[in-house]
Amino acid sequence: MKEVYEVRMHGRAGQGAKSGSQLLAEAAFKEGKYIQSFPEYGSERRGAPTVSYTKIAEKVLKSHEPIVTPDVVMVLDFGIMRSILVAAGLPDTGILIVNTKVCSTEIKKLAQFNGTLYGVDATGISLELLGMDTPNVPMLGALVKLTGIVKMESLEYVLREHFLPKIGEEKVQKNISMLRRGYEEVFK
Amino acid sequence: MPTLQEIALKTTGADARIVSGHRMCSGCGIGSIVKTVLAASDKPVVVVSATGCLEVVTTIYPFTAWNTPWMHLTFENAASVASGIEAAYKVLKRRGKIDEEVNILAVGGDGGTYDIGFQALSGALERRHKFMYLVYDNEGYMNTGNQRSGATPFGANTTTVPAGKVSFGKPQWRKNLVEIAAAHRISYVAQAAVNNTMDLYKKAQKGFSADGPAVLAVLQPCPSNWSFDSSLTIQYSKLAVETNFWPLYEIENGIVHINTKPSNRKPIEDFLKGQTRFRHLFRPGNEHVIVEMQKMIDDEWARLLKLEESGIQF
Amino acid sequence: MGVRKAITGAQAAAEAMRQINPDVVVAYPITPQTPIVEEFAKYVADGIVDTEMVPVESEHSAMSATVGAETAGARAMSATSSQGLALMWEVVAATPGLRLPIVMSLVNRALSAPINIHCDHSDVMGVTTVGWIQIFSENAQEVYENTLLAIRVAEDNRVQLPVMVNQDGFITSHAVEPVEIFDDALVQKFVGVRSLDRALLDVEHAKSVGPLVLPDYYFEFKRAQEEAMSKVFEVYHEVGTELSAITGKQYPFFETYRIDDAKAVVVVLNSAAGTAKAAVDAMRAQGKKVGLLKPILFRPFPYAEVREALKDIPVIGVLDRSMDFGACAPVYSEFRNALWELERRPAMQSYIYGLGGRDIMTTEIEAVFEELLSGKLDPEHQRYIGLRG
Amino acid sequence: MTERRTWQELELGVELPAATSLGYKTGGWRVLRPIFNASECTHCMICVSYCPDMAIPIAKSEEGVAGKGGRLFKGVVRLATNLDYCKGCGICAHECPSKAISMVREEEAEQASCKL
Repeated sequence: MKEVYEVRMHGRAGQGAKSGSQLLAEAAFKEGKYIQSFPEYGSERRGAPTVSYTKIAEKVLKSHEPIVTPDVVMVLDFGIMRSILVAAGLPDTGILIVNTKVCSTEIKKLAQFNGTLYGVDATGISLELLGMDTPNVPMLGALVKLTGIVKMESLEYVLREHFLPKIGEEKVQKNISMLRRGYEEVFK
Repeated sequence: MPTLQEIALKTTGADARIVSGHRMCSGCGIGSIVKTVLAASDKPVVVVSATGCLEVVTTIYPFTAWNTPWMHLTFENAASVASGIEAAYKVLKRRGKIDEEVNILAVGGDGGTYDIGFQALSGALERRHKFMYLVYDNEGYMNTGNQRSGATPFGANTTTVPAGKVSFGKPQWRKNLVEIAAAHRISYVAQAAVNNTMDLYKKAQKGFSADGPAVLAVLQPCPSNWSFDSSLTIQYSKLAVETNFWPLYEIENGIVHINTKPSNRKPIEDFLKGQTRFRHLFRPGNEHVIVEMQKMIDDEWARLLKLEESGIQF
Repeated sequence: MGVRKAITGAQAAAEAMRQINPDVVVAYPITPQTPIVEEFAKYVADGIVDTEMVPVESEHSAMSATVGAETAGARAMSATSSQGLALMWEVVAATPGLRLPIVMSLVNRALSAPINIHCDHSDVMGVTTVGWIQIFSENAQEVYENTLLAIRVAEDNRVQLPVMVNQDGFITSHAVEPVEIFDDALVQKFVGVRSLDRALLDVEHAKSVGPLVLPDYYFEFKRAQEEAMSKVFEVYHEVGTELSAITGKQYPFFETYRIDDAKAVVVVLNSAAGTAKAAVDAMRAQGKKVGLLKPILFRPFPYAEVREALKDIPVIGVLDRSMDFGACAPVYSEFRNALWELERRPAMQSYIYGLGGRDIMTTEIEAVFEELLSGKLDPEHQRYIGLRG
Repeated sequence: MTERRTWQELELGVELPAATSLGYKTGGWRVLRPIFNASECTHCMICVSYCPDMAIPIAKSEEGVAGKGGRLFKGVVRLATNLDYCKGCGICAHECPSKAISMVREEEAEQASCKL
């Protein structure tokens, strides 16, 4: 593993980029890693573009700078790629995961990315299971499948820990299903 | 009285005083409220915004959605800033430095009005500056994520007074800003809601043409923090009126007039349902909160009817 | 030549405001600023000025409405003291960023707690970092002239920043002294009228003032604000030269008094500088070579000029009328900063005096000079003048 | 992604010329897209008056446009939604008394329009 593994999530306020990056960090923390998770604070409105960062390392993270050369970029909203260069700083060896039904060349063109593109219909999964568009959880499942950066059990654990008091057991189960579906259904 | 078509012409296109490209949440009605109020002025409007949702989303440098003179200073002083603008307007006219007639509009959310801006508002009303104060009331500090304000209703779950094992949320009823404003003996105070465009427009017209200051309080259901689907903003506003949670009325030269009297008052549950901030009220053990809320709404409504009937000057 | 009147410092500020006849004055009364507001309100009531005066409900609203009026296009003024300044702090801090050339009288008074209505500089020293130009006045005459000067410096296109004109509470504001008031017509020609170039009420050119600025631009705005501050020196000099044509006085960044061959110099602001001059005279009469430096323009601070003026002085005592608890006193800090670059740095001693209106006597300043000349200094600690225990 | 100005290039004070937000396209925020069915529209202006994003353009039409029931509607008429600014909140669709607007997933709408 790289000294610091860096994941950048692009989404829209309300889609859960911030909580997604936090869940990922906490799962890694549970596995004994050093972590940082922080969003870029603007004046987020439901629907406005947001970006959130997760750093995972084997040693103490001292720097508080944002991620400029990520290992993975996750795009929670297809449309965001029209206004933001999501793959900025992502090397061709890096991983781009987009919430989409199909991996078209159009997406690679929009993202200006030459490496391997992965897709997962996270909106579809979340609408189907939860009836709401919260793509962050299925996207995390896809990330685990592709990188193994954290274990599924760790993510399931922190999901439960976070959401049980807020949304109850039934919805926690649905979120875990969403996570697994994302893991299973990610495609090239 | 203009038609919806004529209002539409004033709120859309090149002459509109607030334009597209603002970053309000999807489904936020503040845009509809502000464009309608601005359209109701027959003179150019100079606007001062308190810090809050409207200010933040309309002017993220280098973008501004305002197509009319606009300024922002801080959170609690929109009414004082308007006082200064009005003083400048009077003296610059008197001294022949400017000749155009204008209306002055101060806008704040409920935090900037009921709470931190309350003293400035009261001072400006007492001094009789000629301006209209518009409060878009989304019943809490929604710009920063649902903290309690003096306008938050009884029973609501907020982040600073959360519902919990021993709390049902906010234990106090909101303050009555309309009556407090009217107690300054100003000539026009009104309560409106985003769902009734014509009513809102008429009230804004009256406010702009009032002799002295006017206050217009408009309910603005917040899709993000009341947590309902963004398409339902107008529906929740309608329900607030139909349950008498938010009556549409005005106090003109001290005389109370109720604009809409729901023929079949809906139960308050109809308004509460589907809003995350009231979800806990439907759990066992909290039944009394809804009962109490209903009683308060009914009592207030009865009181308002009596005020209207009496014809006594407020 | 003007007319000599026996008036207080507060009245002198009001006299300047009468001649300026600003478009708008917004103020809330607070001891010891109140007589400025009262005096000016009387001018309004008698039709001597046709200013729009707004008697607001608090100092926070005073500065808010002043900013509203100034943004609208008016020339707007205000006045306050101590707790009033503290209450309006938020808006005071917002004003320079909007580049609004507001001129405000500040009648210096101690800050609570404990509550105290008398003079010290703890009010003004709490706002020296927010971007207002700060001018200090030794007496009523200087209050009057500095107020006129301030209007023109503030509104100059190279500057467009607010100015506080300071005077000592009670000592200056309430003491009657002879003040020469210059010809109305000449003064009015000098102050002119404020341009409407940036007026919000110019509805033909609608603009948005005071938007939200995120990390992508905020820093640049602050750098531009600093640039405006750096232009103050040349503008102050030019405007001062113009005012000299009316008054016959000079308008330096600071005043030096008998320092040419001085072996020890005291630095002190406002009214105590007058007392220090009397002490210098008494010491000089005894053949002791001492002098005074009285800062006038404190923000921006004229570091280079101060360094040049003090480069040959072996011992300097700086007298502060406020403290920076747990750190060096504010005026002392600036002079230490200014003199750091010197090859032969002087010995320096920090003194605190006069808090909460404690009197400062000529004899006490003479004792300071004796101490400085004796070389018995303690640079690690500040000393206290007139303190028991 | 426009070039950002240096501090020397900023305007005096923190001031902006009017209506610059027209250069900020909020249409990209949409998850759902309103599909306007002109043949069901009565041009009542309810959607226009509610639209919080001023994203429904209108025009004065003397010759009139065909709307609900094949009727010709003259005067102020609504045009197709301006997708540059529409955030897809769905208020128009929900409030339309004639059900002339439906909301579809943006990605599907885009693919459908590509096929067309």
